[in-house]
Amino acid sequence: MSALDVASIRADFPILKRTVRNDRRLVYLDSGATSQKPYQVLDAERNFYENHNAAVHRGAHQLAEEATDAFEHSRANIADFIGARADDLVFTKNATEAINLVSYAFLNATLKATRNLPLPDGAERFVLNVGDEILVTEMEHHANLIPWQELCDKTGATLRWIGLTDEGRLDLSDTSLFTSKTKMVALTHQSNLLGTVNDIGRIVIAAKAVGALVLLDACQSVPHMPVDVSKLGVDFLTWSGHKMLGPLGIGCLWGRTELLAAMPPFITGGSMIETVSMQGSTFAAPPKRFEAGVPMAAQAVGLSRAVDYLRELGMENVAAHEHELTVAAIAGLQGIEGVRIIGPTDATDRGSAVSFVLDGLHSHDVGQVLDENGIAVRVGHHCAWPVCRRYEVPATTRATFYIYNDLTDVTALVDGVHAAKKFFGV
Amino acid sequence: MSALDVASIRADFPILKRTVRNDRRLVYLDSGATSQKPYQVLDAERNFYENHNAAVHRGAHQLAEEATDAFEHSRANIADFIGARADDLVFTKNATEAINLVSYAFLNATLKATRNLPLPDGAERFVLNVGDEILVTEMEHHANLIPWQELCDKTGATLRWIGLTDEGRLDLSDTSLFTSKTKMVALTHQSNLLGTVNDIGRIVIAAKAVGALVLLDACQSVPHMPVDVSKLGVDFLTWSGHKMLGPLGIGCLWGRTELLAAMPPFITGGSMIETVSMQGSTFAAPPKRFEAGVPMAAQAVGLSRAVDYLRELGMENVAAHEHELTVAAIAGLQGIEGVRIIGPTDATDRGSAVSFVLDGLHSHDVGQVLDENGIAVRVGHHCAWPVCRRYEVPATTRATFYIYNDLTDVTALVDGVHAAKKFFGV
Amino acid sequence: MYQEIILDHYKHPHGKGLSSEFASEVHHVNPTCGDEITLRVQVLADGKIAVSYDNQGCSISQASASIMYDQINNFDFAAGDKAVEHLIAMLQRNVEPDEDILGDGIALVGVAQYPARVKCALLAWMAWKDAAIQAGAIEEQS
Amino acid sequence: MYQEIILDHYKHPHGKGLSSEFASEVHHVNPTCGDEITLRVQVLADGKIAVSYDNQGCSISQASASIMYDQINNFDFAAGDKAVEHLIAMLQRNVEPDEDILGDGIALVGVAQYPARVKCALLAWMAWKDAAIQAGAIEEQS
Ligand SMILES: Cc1ncc(COP(=O)(O)O)c(C=O)c1O
Ligand SMILES: Cc1ncc(COP(=O)(O)O)c(C=O)c1O
Repeated sequence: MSALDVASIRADFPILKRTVRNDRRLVYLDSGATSQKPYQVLDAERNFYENHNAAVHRGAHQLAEEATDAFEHSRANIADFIGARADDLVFTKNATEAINLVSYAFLNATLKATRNLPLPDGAERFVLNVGDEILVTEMEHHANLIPWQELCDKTGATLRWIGLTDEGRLDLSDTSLFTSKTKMVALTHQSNLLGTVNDIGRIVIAAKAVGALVLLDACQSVPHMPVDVSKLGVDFLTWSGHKMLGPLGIGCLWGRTELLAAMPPFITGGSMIETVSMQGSTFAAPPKRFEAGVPMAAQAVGLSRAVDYLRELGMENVAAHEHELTVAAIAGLQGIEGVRIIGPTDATDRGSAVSFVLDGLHSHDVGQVLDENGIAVRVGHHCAWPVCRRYEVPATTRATFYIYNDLTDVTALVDGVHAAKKFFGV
Repeated sequence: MSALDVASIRADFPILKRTVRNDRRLVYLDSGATSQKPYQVLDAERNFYENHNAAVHRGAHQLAEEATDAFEHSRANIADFIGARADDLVFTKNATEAINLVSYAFLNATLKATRNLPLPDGAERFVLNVGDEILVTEMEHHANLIPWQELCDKTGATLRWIGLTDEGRLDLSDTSLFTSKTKMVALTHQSNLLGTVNDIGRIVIAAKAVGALVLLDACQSVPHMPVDVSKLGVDFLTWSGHKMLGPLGIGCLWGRTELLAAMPPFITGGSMIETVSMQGSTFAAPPKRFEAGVPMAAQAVGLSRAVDYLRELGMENVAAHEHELTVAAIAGLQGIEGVRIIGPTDATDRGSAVSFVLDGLHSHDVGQVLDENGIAVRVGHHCAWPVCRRYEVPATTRATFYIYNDLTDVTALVDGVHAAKKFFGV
Repeated sequence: MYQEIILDHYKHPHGKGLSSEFASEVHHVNPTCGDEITLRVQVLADGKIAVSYDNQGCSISQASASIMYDQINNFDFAAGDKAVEHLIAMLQRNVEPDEDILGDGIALVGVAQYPARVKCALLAWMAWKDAAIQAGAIEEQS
Repeated sequence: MYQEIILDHYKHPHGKGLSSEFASEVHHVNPTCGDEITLRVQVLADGKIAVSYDNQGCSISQASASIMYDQINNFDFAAGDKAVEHLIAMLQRNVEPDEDILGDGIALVGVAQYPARVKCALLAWMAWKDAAIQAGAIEEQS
């Protein structure tokens, strides 16, 4: 028995009523890329525009007040969802910007320190010296890799990384990677390609032992399992709204109060200032310091409604439901000759991203046949190209499950892969 | 006779049906901060979510194709609205990010050149040396000022600015501001506080004469008048969707093909890459190079619909309509004893932002009384604090007009200011 | 929001003008609207804090500064801080206004309905607290 | 999209394998899916361009490379480029497929319906053009 009532959930998602290619039922197995949106979220966003739309934090009239209230209430609600204080939550356009915001805090602090420019108290933690190290893992999404490559290139710091075992887990045997030079450890909570859920507790202990900060890319965890920053021990958490039933165009950065306070701004402009003159400017306290320009208030309201939706389902139930589908998908796919799962085949400490390759057939071709059958999966390197290199596959086919999927969808996937094999005669 | 049929336009805007404070008709005079949205735009965005939602440029299934088509079609349509090629239009979260993207191109090119890191061909144009100059004006919105202050601070370049005449126009008498050291001239097309429309042709000639690039902040022009980059002669154009009937959370950067191609990336991550390995990465061509992460596709679709809406009205008509309201507002306000308009009182080369101060009364108090009467204006420094300093006012009250305003709204404003005077006895 | 009592303070502010004797000076601004206050404090031998200020801004910020002067000039830190905290709580609608603590300040209760104006009402009081702390008023007292 | 003729080329590619004689080598990738091709060209005395390649990727990218080899190996730049341009136009649905120019390549017309796959079909051909230009094939010819 599933932990969720999928039939009634599906009724909330207008897009699931449409058919695709030759009138097939849509089997949407690409929620790892972006989730679909229930009408409740779409209604909340629309209600904002139709009744309260105004530029937030910029006006004294009634609409501006209502819009500001709605925006800040959303911030508090979303923060609460991950066990955080409202003031420690910064809105960005997506997780990618959130991660860049932190990497640029290092760059800007380093540049300003070099030139003796004013910096917030505590900014030393973000100043890099040649030889300092940033530690990532080989399973990172490009969003949590390239910003750090760029930062190292520009500052002379060194990028190091934790490798992967053949089973698709972090290879934590080489503890010499954590050194007194390590300033930041940036890693994913759940790999978007392998499905692996990392042991964050262990990483945090190793990082704290050497005085490094920890940034957790929670793009694939906040939507899928209970996440509580007050328990995780990390310093920064980043994720996107669009993967958790929320609108496109909004992401989140949570940071410890004292760290956000110590960071110089990234994007600068209106609403993030304290005083401005032609000669120079000073900046507001977080979170505003990091939210220059008119923000995506309608999207914050939509995301807040998404959070309520998930809270009502219960994140424990969401995780249990996905676990059930993951077990079935792994079993079903492994039953097909020539299929190799890239990532753990054991469903413990593992989320619902299931990637695989099929002997003799490129994932694009597998994906195309699935698509003809109404099954939407993602094919390619999933913005985690180094993982493909590590397992020496040019690309994988990936199915990802969410609250609106059920065992019928798993069966459709398995049948579809059989069909692809048959069609190409492999 | 007005150039627009305001009554039928108003019927398209759901929010205009609501009342505010003690059941007053909403007189929305804050479109300079953000515009309201017609149902056509809201419907377009919702239709995307309900029928085509997927992560763009990331999947091979039907939804992903439809979403990508919708996104790229929107790009082409929005680009066409300003006379540009689709590939030269980059989507950002707002104009503020768009301007920062360019300022960080300078920073990153400079840092990478110093370290002999790979840069795109032509990136020399973005490398700053100590003593190089960035030229802005005293009427810039913080979004087009602070990024350049920051850039100068971090690179050792010098920020200079064109001052303002008592009438609220650029003081172009001091031509010595344009020198061979000037690398970038960044200025606004229309001041969001003064309403002044700048003579861009003259600035472009002066900038080109010394080999400087020109960035035009078009936040207050693209929504309000015909703008054609093929005629303006500028190198970059930046603006926000939310001020032109579009959704929140989307902005635009247009740049000359060869300049975008020469710029290193700003925010890095997925979808902006060419190849990625742990050792290093290479980047895609523009516009993708500057659009890391899952983009705001639904908002692009909404903005594209907004562009269609404006195109149907005709931007010449929009400008003519606003001109009529501006003339009336200036006359009406000037008829009130103790009112001083901050900005040109002559409506030529002037848009519809009308700012004023009232002797003996702070703008917050004026705004509050107007709000009690259902009139939404903005009070404060309007993110252009240096302009307030220049005219020695702590703040102003600002009315801004758009397609859904009419002469009744102007009368309401004038009556409201009279009421404020009476209430405070000034 | 604009009660008679507030308009009175606004038009005829009490204690406006800077004293040349002071231990610390702060300059606070309300970035959304440009209200500004310069405020000076002097900690007296008995731990009482003498305050003087100059400001510009809206009726609420000016009236509130005038009331602040009436209420807590020559109070010690604990007593002044109690008033500041009470004002904050009142503006967040967490307590009923207490005239014994706030005097005319209870007339500011209407501001709570206008979140954008709360900062105006708090400006002078927060400046007082900041200046008092900088002047070492807390240690003096303990 | 998957016509018999394409599956044939995919399963039995023509000309796959790199020649050790070459004037220029390029490596092109399709970043969305990781298709890769290494392609070498040699400009012969008469201006003809000999091509060799090695690749990995999907059926479309591999079949298309095999067809490319059949069609334009030992063509001069103008003739090869004409085929490349025709293929692009066909995939953008701007021209009717011309068998005289594309040979088996006309079977790729179905790819036009799948925008995400157009890059797969073009990969080898664009690599050829790039390598030919790098090897100076245009100047040789003019
Ligand atoms: C002239 C001008 N420039 C820049 C901006 C910044 O736009 P946004 O806040 O949408 O980034 C605005 C509006 O706030 C503006 O009016
Ligand atoms: C693990 C992980 N990190 C980062 C990202 C980047 O998220 P976004 O593209 O929304 O910025 C994604 C998704 O694309 C992801 O799955």
